[in-house]
Amino acid sequence: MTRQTRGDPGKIWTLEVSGIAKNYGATCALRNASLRLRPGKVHALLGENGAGKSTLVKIVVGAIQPDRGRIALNGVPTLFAGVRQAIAAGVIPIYQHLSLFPHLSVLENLSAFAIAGAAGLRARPALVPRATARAWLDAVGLGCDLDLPVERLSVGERQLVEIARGLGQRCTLLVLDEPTAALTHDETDRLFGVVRRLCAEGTAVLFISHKFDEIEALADDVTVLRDGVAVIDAEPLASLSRAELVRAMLGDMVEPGDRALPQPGGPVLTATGLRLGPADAAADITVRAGEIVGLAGLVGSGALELAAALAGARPVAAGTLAVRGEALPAGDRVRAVAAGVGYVPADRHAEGLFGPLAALQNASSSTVALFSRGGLLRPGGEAAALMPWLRRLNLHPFQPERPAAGFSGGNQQKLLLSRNLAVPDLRVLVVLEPTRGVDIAARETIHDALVEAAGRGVAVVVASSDLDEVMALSHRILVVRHGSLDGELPRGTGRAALMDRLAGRRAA
Amino acid sequence: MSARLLRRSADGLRAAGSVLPVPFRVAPLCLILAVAVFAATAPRFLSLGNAANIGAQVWVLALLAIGQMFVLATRGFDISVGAVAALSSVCAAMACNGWGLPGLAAGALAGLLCGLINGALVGMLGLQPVVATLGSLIAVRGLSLLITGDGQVVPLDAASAVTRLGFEPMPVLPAASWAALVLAVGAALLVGRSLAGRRILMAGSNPEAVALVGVDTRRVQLWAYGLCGLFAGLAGVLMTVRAGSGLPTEGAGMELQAIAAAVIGGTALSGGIASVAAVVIGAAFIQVLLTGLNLQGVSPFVAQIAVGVVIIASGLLETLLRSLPSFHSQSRTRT
Amino acid sequence: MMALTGARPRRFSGRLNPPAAVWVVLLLFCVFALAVPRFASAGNLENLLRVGSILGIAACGQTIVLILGGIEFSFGASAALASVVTVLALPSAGVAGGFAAGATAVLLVGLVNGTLVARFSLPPFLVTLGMLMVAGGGAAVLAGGLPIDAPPSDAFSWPARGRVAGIPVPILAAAASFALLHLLLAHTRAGRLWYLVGANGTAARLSGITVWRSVLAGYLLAGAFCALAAVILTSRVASGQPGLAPNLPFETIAACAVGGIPLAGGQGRAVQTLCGVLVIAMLNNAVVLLNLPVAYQQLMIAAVILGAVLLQQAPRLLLLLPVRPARQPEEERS
Amino acid sequence: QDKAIGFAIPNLASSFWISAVYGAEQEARAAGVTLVKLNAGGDANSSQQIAQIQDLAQRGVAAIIVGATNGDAVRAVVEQAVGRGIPVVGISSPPNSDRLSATVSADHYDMGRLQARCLAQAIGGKGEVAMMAGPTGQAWSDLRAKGFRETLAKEAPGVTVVAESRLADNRNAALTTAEDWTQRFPELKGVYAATDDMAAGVVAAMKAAGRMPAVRVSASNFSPTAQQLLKDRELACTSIQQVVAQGRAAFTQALAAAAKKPVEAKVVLPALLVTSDTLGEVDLSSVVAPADYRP
Ligand SMILES: Nc1ncnc2c1ncn2[C@@H]1O[C@H](COP(=O)(O)OP(=O)(O)OP(=O)(O)O)[C@@H](O)[C@H]1O
Ligand SMILES: Nc1ncnc2c1ncn2[C@@H]1O[C@H](COP(=O)(O)OP(=O)(O)OP(=O)(O)O)[C@@H](O)[C@H]1O
Ligand SMILES: [Mg+2]
Ligand SMILES: [Mg+2]
Repeated sequence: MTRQTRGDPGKIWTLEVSGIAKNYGATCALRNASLRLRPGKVHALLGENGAGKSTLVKIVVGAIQPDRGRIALNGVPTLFAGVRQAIAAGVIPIYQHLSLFPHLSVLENLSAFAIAGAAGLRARPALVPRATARAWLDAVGLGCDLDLPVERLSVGERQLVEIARGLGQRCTLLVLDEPTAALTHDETDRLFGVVRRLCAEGTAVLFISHKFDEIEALADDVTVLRDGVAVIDAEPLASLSRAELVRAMLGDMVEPGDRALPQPGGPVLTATGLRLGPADAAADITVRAGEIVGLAGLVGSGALELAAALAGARPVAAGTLAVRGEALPAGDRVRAVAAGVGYVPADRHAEGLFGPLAALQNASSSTVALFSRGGLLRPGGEAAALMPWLRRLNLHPFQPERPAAGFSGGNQQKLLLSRNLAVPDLRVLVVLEPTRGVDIAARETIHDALVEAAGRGVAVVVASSDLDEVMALSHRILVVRHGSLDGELPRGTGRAALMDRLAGRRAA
Repeated sequence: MSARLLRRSADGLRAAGSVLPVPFRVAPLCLILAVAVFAATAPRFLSLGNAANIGAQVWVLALLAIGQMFVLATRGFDISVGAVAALSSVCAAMACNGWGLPGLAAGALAGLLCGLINGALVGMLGLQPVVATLGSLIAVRGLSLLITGDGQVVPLDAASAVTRLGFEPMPVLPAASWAALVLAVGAALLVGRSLAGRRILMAGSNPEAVALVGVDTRRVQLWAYGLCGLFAGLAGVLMTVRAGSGLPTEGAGMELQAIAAAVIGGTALSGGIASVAAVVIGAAFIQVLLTGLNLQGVSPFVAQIAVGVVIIASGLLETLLRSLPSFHSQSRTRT
Repeated sequence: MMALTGARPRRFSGRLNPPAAVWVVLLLFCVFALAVPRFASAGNLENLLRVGSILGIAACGQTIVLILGGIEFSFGASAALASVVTVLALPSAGVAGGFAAGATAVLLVGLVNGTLVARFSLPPFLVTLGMLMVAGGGAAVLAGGLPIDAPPSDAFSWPARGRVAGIPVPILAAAASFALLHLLLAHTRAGRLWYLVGANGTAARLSGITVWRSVLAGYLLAGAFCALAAVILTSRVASGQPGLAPNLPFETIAACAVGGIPLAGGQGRAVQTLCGVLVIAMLNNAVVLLNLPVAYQQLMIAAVILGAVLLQQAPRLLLLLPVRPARQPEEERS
Repeated sequence: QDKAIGFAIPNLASSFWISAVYGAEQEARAAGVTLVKLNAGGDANSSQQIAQIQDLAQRGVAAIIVGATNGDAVRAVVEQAVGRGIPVVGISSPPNSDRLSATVSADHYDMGRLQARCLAQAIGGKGEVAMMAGPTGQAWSDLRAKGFRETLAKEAPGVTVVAESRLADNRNAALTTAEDWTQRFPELKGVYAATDDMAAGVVAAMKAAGRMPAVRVSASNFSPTAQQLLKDRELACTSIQQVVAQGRAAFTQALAAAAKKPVEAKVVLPALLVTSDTLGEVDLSSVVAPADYRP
């Protein structure tokens, strides 16, 4: 095998994985995956949505068992029977989907590995000392109350808790599965600082991300998975161009095009005196037909909440919404949908997906009325209405009857988008984190779809923690700080200027 | 006098409210209300004797509810507890006849065994809790009949010695009630202060994540159901102690009362939160309500309606408490 | 591959697959037919179906509630309430009026359940448990705790004893109920909304679905199915019975579970419920025909229910057997 | 003046106990004494009854009448009450204690015996019968069934018991089981029913299967249901107790014991057999509470 001949035979890899296969029933998640990590180096694992990255990660940390294949840790053949053994061996996972316990406190969540790992019938729960916990949170820059239940934290803060928990462990191998998906730039930078420090101490890091900037900033080596097979196997990152990587991932080049945005028309969505909480300042927002307005803010700034309020998905303390001059009660999604306001929530799993239901049924949930007459579903009507959208968005695998829970994250996101795009008289589309955890091909597809919607005359609001995305898509960017608007930036504003404004620094 | 009492209890409640999580405020509130109403209408209700009486009676239901709480906290539930208590009561009685007083422990053991079987069905074989425990409910009832010659009670040879534990006030409460109290404290420590308890709460709070951080979900469920069975078994032992005999057909409908007590006691049906104290108070509330209404000469059928209404009202009360402004003041945190 | 638009899509493969419970039904039927005396006689099968019909109709209601992510414990009590109300209303309202009054009582219970769950977001578990006591207590209060007999009449006994074209009315009613349930679930908007709401209530709300209306409708319809079952039951016992069918909720839940419907919400098909009902009905009949002592009857019922559910999971359980490190293919080293 | 007497009842959803309470309440009203009635809510609720007897003792009633859910189970708590100086009178299913002031008993065994004689005669002394024997583990149903079985064995050896069902006292369940019997036992000649409500279920099943005059049904108790069935000649007979009279007697004894007056330690009121022909001769006032009585 060619794979064996490459690499240095005398060398001890921190992690050496070969020939891994994993099937879920008829779905083949991994066919023949391999991975070789050097100590003290960051190894990027790339692949499009559904390529099998998360599955491979879960196998490495013992959360699931492979059908076949070998894993060696520091040269010793190892197959963890459970995460507990992996943690004990210093293999620390930070998961893509939050694995926190909402009812339990931050401290208890930080102690989850310790609680899981403590042996025997110990009377005391193995809580991490408070000072240690504080230090872990400080490392990621989170300053929240240790006794607060995690359900009271925002998504970004939860992500930080999850990261802090992983970074706090004693580790020989750190596995980061899309840790930055919900993080801002500052937070990402801070995370990278910690990761580099760990590397300097000899820890090997497996890093999954769909963001090339981050990969180039952090990684030393790279493996690319395609359809469960390693098509680039532990090559130095420096030896590969971005184009080569993308081709390896997708089989084809994707042009991250500079899109021409449509010309905005008259006002469609107007929000007056919108206050999220009684203490927040009022915000007035107008979005015009064909206009894409970006909402940008740091984690906890309230950008996502404000966007949700614009879609009627969140109750507000004060303020009114109107679509084309027609008043809309705030916080009433039913009326909002009837008025043509689409919404893609940030938390795909909790607020978007109908897990056990078919992809097609997920896509059609906002338009059931369209293909039913007299309360009866028109046979074939649903498929006729939605199938073109699923095709247009390139659902993969194209199996509309498969339960939504079985699709990869990017494709789940496409389902949520198609749900809204299919609304025939869509006037407003509010999208939160449009491409969180989505690969670059899907990201381009989703961006195209948003611009196209604007081209149809839809007023689009995009709230994202991914600044590149906001900058690429928006006619103008509204800066959100402390739950309300703090100025507006035109298209073409540089990233540095944007960052400054988000952090509250105004140009002199 | 009752007005002052009300005012004072309201003050106490406000103080307690600031420390107790919302769901755990419902049971105390209900209990105080019920006691106030009965005290106002029945002169002898507020006596030390009556309090001791209730303190002695509440424990069968309370132990069942505590057991139920462990399972509810993992997002399961167990409808076999009444049947398991009956079987345990019989086992305790038979073993006690054979080996004397220590034989009573056999009841707890039998309960634990039934619970572990439930846990294995749910945790290892992946059955839905209702189905698994419905199956064991029927099977356990059958087993009770089988070992008792079609449901004959098993009188204790040493009945008078044993029942003394159940009735004679040691100080204030009989020995059996003190024992139950100790068990409840043990359960509280288990939930609040132990590894096992923390893992149970984790499993209920986020079932998908718990395996990902290295907790063996199947084992957690095994233990949660095992504990539920153990406490049902202990309730059965208590029944035996108070009845001086093993009661094979006892406890139909107890499972629903136990679940009601656990829920009134703030155990979230969606898992993840539990408090033994609140559950015991919930059980006391149901017991006070039933006894109080009965003693007032209210038709038992009307009393049944009242309990139903109160169960629903306790749910509404929780919703109400949740919507109070104090709860929401911190709900959005910002960095 | 499908054409881009218009063309009829492939039928959902999942819809056409018979549920695993079908095999359980067939297996159980064969075993009983061979092992239980007179089980397979036409008279007995008719008997079995007639009794099972009542369970089946109520189970249709339970199915809707389960799909909505809820659970119904109050069925037995509201059936009891219906029977008492029917018999009390009989002298003044006549047979039809009496049944209407009884059915109304069940619908009322459904309405209260639905309102509390839908509008006040109370856990269904808690609400229906409470209503179990309220309706059961109500029935006992109205009847004074005792059965009250209805004056015998052909009209009154028609729902339970009548025949149309030679087929017993309860069986026809059950067939109609299952057909209606299938229609509702697979082909109506209301049914689709139940699935969506049951699978993820928040997502449903954000999709613009009036969740409370869907939930309320679901509980009301469940009440309607229960009302039909209650009418047949009342006619069958020809009296108002405050303790009419205490096990009805558990039997309906067991039937759904045996049919393979998960209680988590968002899933379930009419045919699954049908299979579960058939299993329970055959089982209840067989234990009587076998003439076993009650202890063994109960052990057998428990074994069959658990066995039926486990049997359907057998493939999954086999797949989940842990892969031992020892089984790693060593030849890859070469 | 403020004297109260407690009555611990196992199950108020039963015509038997309603009639007993009726009798006791009649006497109580006449004596100007409060009757505190506590209902355990079913024969399988001994724990509840134990708590209720404790409550009565705690409340300081002058005497307690106990119809036990189970005689052994309530023994300890009853003796506890007696120890506190509260006299206890047992009724129908008395606590299994020798410290009772008095017992007023119905003879359940005798009820079963009367049914056996009547049913054997009705089916001509031979053939198959089935027993709808009521719940297991309850004194009343166990004793009635025992009386029936033993009497048959002794006095009618030609009659064989082919099935015995131990369901709860529930008409619908009895109906279903009896329907299954019509399939299973084509030669069935008679059915013993432990209560009149179950008998009504059996009669309905036999009628629907067209087996009615061929299969004879016997019952116990004397609710309006049973009276109607007898009137329609659908029941061979029913064995009854003078329940109201028992209630009265129990109250009288309790009152006497409370006043430390002499009591009649053992009151036995014999069971009676009623057939369609003797229906008119029964003195209803000592047997059953009026239909509109609500406890
Ligand atoms: N538990 C499961 N059951 C069924 N299919 C699964 C399961 N887990 C993963 N899959 C499937 O396996 C494939 C690989 O998924 P995986 O999550 O590993 O992809 P990924 O590379 O992490 O994608 P993403 O970039 O979206 O995170 C996908 O097609 C997915 O649908
Ligand atoms: N038991 C399961 N059955 C079916 N599908 C599952 C199951 N478990 C997970 N999945 C789905 O398979 C996919 C792969 O799971 P995984 O946890 O690796 O997430 P992912 O693909 O990396 O998701 P994402 O990219 O959202 O952010 C997910 O979409 C997940 O919802
Ligand atoms: Mg992934
Ligand atoms: Mg994925």
